[in-house]
Amino acid sequence: MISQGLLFLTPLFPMMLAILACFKTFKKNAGIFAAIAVLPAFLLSLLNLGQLEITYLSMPAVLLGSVWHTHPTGMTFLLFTSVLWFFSALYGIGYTKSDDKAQRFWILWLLTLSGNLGLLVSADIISFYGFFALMTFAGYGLVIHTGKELALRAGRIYLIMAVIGEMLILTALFLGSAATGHTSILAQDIAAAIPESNQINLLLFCLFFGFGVKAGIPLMHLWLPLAHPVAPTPASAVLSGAMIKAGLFAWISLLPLGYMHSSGWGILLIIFGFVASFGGGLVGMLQLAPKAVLAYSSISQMGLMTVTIGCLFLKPELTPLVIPVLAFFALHHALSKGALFLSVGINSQYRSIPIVLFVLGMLLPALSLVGIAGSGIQAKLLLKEGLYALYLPGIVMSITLSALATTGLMYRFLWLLRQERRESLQASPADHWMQLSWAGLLICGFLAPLLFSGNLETKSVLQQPIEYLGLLWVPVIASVFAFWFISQPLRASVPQGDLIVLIEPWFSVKEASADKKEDKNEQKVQPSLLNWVDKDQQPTPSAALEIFSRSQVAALLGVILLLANLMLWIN
Amino acid sequence: MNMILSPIPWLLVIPLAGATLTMLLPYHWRSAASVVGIFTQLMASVILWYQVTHYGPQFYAMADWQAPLGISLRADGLATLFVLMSSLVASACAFYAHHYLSLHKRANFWPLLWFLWASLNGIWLAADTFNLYVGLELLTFAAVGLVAFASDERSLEASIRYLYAALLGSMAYLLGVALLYGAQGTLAMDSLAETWQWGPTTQVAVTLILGGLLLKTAVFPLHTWLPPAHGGALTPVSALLSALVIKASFYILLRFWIEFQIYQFLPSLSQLLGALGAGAILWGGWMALRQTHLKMVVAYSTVAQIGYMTLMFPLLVAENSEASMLAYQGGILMLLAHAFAKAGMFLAAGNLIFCTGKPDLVSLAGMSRYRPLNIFAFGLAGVSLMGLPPSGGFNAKWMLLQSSFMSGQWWWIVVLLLGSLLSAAYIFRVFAYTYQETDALDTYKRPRLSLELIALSLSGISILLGFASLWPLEMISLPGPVMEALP
Amino acid sequence: MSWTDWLPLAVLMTSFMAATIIFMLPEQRHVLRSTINLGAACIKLILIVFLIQAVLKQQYPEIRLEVLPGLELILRADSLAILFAGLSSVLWLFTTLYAIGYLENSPNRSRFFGYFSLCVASTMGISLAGNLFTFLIFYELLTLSTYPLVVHRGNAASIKAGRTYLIYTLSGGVVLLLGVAALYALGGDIAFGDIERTAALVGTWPELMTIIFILLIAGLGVKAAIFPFHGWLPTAMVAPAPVSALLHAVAVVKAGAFGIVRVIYDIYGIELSWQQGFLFPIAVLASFTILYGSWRALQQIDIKKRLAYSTVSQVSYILLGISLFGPLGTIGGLVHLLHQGLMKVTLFFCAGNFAETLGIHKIHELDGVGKRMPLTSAAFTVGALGMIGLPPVAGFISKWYLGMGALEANMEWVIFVLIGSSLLNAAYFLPVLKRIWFNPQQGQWPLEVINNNRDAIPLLLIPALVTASLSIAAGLFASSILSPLGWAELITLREYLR
Amino acid sequence: MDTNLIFTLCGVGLCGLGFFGFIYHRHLLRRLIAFNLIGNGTFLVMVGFAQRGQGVTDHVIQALVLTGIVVAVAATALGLVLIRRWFQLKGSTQLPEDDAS
Repeated sequence: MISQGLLFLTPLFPMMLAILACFKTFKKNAGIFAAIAVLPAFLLSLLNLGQLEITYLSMPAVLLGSVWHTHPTGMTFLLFTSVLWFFSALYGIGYTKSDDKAQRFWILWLLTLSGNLGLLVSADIISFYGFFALMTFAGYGLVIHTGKELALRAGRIYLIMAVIGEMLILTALFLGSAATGHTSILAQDIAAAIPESNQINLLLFCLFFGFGVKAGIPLMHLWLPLAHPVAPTPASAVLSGAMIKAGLFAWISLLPLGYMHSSGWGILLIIFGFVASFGGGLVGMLQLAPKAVLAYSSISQMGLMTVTIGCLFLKPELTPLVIPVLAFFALHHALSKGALFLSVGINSQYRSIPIVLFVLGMLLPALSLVGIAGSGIQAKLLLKEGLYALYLPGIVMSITLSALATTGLMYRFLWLLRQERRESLQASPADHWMQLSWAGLLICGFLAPLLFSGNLETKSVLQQPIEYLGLLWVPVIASVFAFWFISQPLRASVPQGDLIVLIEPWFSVKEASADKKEDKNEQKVQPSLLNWVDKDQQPTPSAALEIFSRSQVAALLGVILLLANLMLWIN
Repeated sequence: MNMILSPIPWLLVIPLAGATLTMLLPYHWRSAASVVGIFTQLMASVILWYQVTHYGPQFYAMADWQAPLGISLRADGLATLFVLMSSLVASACAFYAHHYLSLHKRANFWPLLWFLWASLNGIWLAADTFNLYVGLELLTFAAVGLVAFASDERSLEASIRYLYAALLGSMAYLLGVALLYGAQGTLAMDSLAETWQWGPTTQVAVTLILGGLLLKTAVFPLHTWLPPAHGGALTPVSALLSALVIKASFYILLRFWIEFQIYQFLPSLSQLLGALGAGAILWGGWMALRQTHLKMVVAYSTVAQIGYMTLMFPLLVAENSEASMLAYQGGILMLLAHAFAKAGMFLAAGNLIFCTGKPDLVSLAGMSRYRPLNIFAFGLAGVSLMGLPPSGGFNAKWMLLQSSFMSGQWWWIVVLLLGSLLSAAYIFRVFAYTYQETDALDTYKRPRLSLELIALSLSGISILLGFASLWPLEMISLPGPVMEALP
Repeated sequence: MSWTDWLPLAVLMTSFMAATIIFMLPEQRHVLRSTINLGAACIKLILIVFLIQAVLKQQYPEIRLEVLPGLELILRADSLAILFAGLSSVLWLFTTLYAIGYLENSPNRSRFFGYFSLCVASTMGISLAGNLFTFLIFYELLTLSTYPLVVHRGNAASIKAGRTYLIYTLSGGVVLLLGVAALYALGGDIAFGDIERTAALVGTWPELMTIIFILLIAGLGVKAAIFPFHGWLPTAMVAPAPVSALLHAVAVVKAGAFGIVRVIYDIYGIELSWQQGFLFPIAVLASFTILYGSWRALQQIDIKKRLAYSTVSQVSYILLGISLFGPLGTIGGLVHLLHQGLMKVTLFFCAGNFAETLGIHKIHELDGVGKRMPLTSAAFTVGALGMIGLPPVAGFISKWYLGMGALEANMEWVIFVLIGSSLLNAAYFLPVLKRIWFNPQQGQWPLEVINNNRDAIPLLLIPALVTASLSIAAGLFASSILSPLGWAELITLREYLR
Repeated sequence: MDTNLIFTLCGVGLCGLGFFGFIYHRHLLRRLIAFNLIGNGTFLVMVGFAQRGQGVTDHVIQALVLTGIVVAVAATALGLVLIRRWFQLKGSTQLPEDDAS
């Protein structure tokens, strides 16, 4: 009963608060609303975490017969989602103190939240799709909140990609429901029926790429490095920490994991995953903005999860084992990445924080992400352990090596923050909301293996020192490289969103002809994928080589290793 | 049956007496006398209708003088329907004229109207071809007089043209009748039908009669006299002419065509008549579209509408009795609907011209805003003329369509449909003018409500016919000479 | 003859009587006129409720009048009729309410509301028609009664639009008349649902019956704004907003689409149409129209024009659904008849509100209007999202069933049409929403009405909000029995898959 | 060739002559006279062609011709009135040739 009530409130409570927040009376309280909005979800996830018994709430009159449930995987997702949204909201209260558009921000925040929570408890694809769309489109408002040119551009690309994604998803849902013989709209039935579909490849394609937009798989990621950085920091945190996981969650719910074996799809996913993982690292290291580095790091991390999903196509029988691990990995990433994003905002307040705590706070999530501290250890170890069972050592090796990319990214991130601190002449005043929420998220991230693992067996580091050493060596090697090039200024950078700059002029069909006149006045800048710091100086081939030999060497190494691994594994 | 019991003689006597009386009485009494006359006429028509529907066709010989020298009258379903129609339309127009015309004009209007009415009834009820001639001539005189009544140059010119055309038509008809008599030795319709024999003389006679009647009906291309006459006359006169007068010659044509079974012997002629009808529909519609004066639009619309009625001739084919029946019923219904719709439309147009004080279309701007009732009346009539449902015009068109389908003459379908598009074009063109908004305030004259209501009720009848078509159709299907002669 | 048999006539007469009385009323009697209008709308709603009850009990009230030998006017309430009649009467109430607010202090109200009621009377006639002849009569009557509304403003543009409207609809009417007359010539008076007789006719004259089918669909397609015949719809948007609502949502285009439903299901029969291969070309045509309309909508800078092209596209969804052989497609098509009405009427109400309150006509003038008119903007957003097909707005439900129907009929390519259209819908609606909510206001509003910085006046606002809520409710509670979807399913079960 | 035929032929000739005059002339009076010619021709045809009984005059036809003559006279009178009025108004004896159609 309680569970059902909470289930009902999980998406609706934020929505009701969103409506309340529209009124002028509650203008001041909107931030508080955003914080308390996650309560039902949080309670629900705590109540049901690790429980095998699933509570259903079915509403036959709603939509096409909505069913909401407390799925174990969903509960893990719900947990970190609610935690992350909670702290981000608190952070946001401080962040938006002097923002005159705060009310709109919070309304959209609540709506996005409602969508994000709702999709995690939906058992039927219709409400799932609805909440997914709600999250996507309300999220647009968060992305362009500042209203600046950059944000608008990012928003436009976000929207285009999102709509394309939505359409692919809709196609997949059509085909999926048809695969059940038009009898069911429950995600689990569809996942089970997909192998029988006569459009199976199209279906899988649409599912993979449709949700891949959210999950930032290569080619579908174009919006992500643009949108995550330009959003207000709390929104970036939830975008990169929680909402990005919606794609993963959808894959877990809808892909026929455990129902079919397909080496083709398996390999495809694995390739995409590794390209994301290493490519994201490579490009991320050539970024100029700290949040963009984090965004690429998200792409990179999501790549690992994609690889894991791909592996399940190869060994379907491992699904029950691996899925909880994957969920835990997602939890770890969400909390760590959220903390990292929040620390971008804290960065300028370093004066008001004891230096030890500040350094610790900055380092901890980064180390966690690399996999050598906090929840990262358990996550990585569990993942590897799960994948060892696949008897695909190449993949495990590659995952280990991906820490290379992560380490590089984290160095780059911390370096950029340091630059920022140096360049800014005066520090911002302390804001307790922001600092407290940052700290809270850090602690949660650190304690996650203890608090939030549910019935997943997590062993402490002390119980498995050797494995821990296995995690250490790659970051150590990477550190050596990193120390070598960290003092060198970057000679080249990749624009945020990489490929998008090539595509953008090509398909930017602007709305209607009214805008055409404005366009003509703009100077057309030839877009290029690599921007040289010194524009006048044409890079000689040797200079280009030099750049690669110095700063990007780690990433290059990673790519080579990846290729080597692939060869090994294919043989 | 003696004179007192039968309404047939009254239908002739009352209008003739009315004509004489109203000529003699002082001005102020003429209207009162006419009102009495109108009511007795209406009553007589209704009684006739009752008798015909209950006791079958009625025959009557004036003063018991039997044919061939006497005037014999007969009332079958068709004739009764026309009597009723003319009674209704003529009374409406009479009341309209009473309110519309000045005292002086009104006083001189009455005798002409009564003559007109008498000759119409004479034609509807005539049982021999010569009486038809007399009726036609009388009708011409009355009509020409009415046209000239506006007493300006245009109407005078129109009336002279009308007179000459009508006289030529009458003479051709008379010559034809003379030849017929020479060939067949009788003038009575029924005995002519019985003894009918085709020969060179009969053919010449029929040709002459048809030509004369076509001229008088203003069938394309013999229509040129019509628009100036109908468009130039005073409003109630225009209504009478378009609604009733041209129907008279058409009625004779129809009687000849069916009762003497001309359609059986001259199928190519019927196709020719159809072609003329098609020409009328297209040309009349096209010309109506190009007029700048409201009443001329309506007058040309009459030219086009005559074309629709003419279309029934090719559809009366001997081989397909069902198609013929449909064509006959559809044609009559078309005629009936046109009578009411056109009368209503002319009266509404007259009201509009009265309001703006100008006869042209451009000055109609704002009418729809300030005089909506008239526009509504005009519109209702327009609906029937366009053949849009629900209206008598639509039902008629529907039956003609069905008949064309059944007899396999698809080309008339094309004509019918094109024609309705054309008529829609010219009628909505008028509407477009009335809907134009001007800055002008309501400085227009306001016709008396009774004038507006008369126009509206006539138009309304043409719409109601859409729902009550069965009633006139049953009427004309009562046993009678026409029904016997149909295949 | 039980008393329920008089209900269809009563439904028709309520608005017809209202029209007559309103025509007679002097221009200044505003209150009385509004009372009559709303009273008639409410009475009609109540009558419709009675009709729904009767139909649920499987009684089909019917009244007949013979107009020509062997030719009857039939008014009959079956479930399909109720679907359309219910939609029209609900929307009529709100559109009337809206129109009263919209036309406050403007001239010619007597005429406007008279024809307005007449228009609804003919729509009722169309929905309750029991045979093609009756349908035809009211179909033409609808053309006639909408013309004065289209040219209501009386300026050059609206008169031109009126002419275009007439050229299209009257030509369509003539083609339809030809088809109907030919069908009657072949088979006599065929009541809706008497598909066995048509089947026999098709057996005897297969070519002729195909030609007749084409004629009927082409004639009806003009009002339904199928591709080559859609030109009048965008032109007619110069009419006042309530009229646009009427054209786009309540009556006119719906009449066309409804007619096509009748022809395919109740004259030819779905199975026969399928066997004869009639459905596929319609599906192709509808698909093309869907994409074409959306594409053209993308190029418009005028709000109402964009909405108009959106209608072109959306109405073809209905046709698409019908042309998919199978119950799911049918449900999708039928339910979209209602859903599109609700959503499009909302959008037009809102467009009218923007125009009336701030003088906004062009899309680029919408910048920042969300702050100034939040409720109208919210309603607009609901409508737009519904058009794109996002749950829980009703548009999604239709799209879902259409997609399912396409797969059921083994026409996978239709999915891509749906997806492509949704993409285009998103492309032309989302930027508008962005302008409304996120762009800052650019300078002065074009023509602001002084109303203390409020949203539109209540009479304009409430209908928009109600229809917006209804379109959400229709989607959110789609599976309840009284929802449009429930009714569409009922029809499908009861009538077509007997 | 009996008298009846002569009458008939004369009548036809007169009709033709009248018709020609009616079409050819523009002067209104001439046209009216031409109309009278047609009328007279017609009456001749009636009297001549339609004689049925051998030698016995057919009184029916005589009655008809009588009526016809009366009607023709009335028509002529009406025409004269109109022409006179026209002459008073316009000072012309012709109709304007620009056809109104």
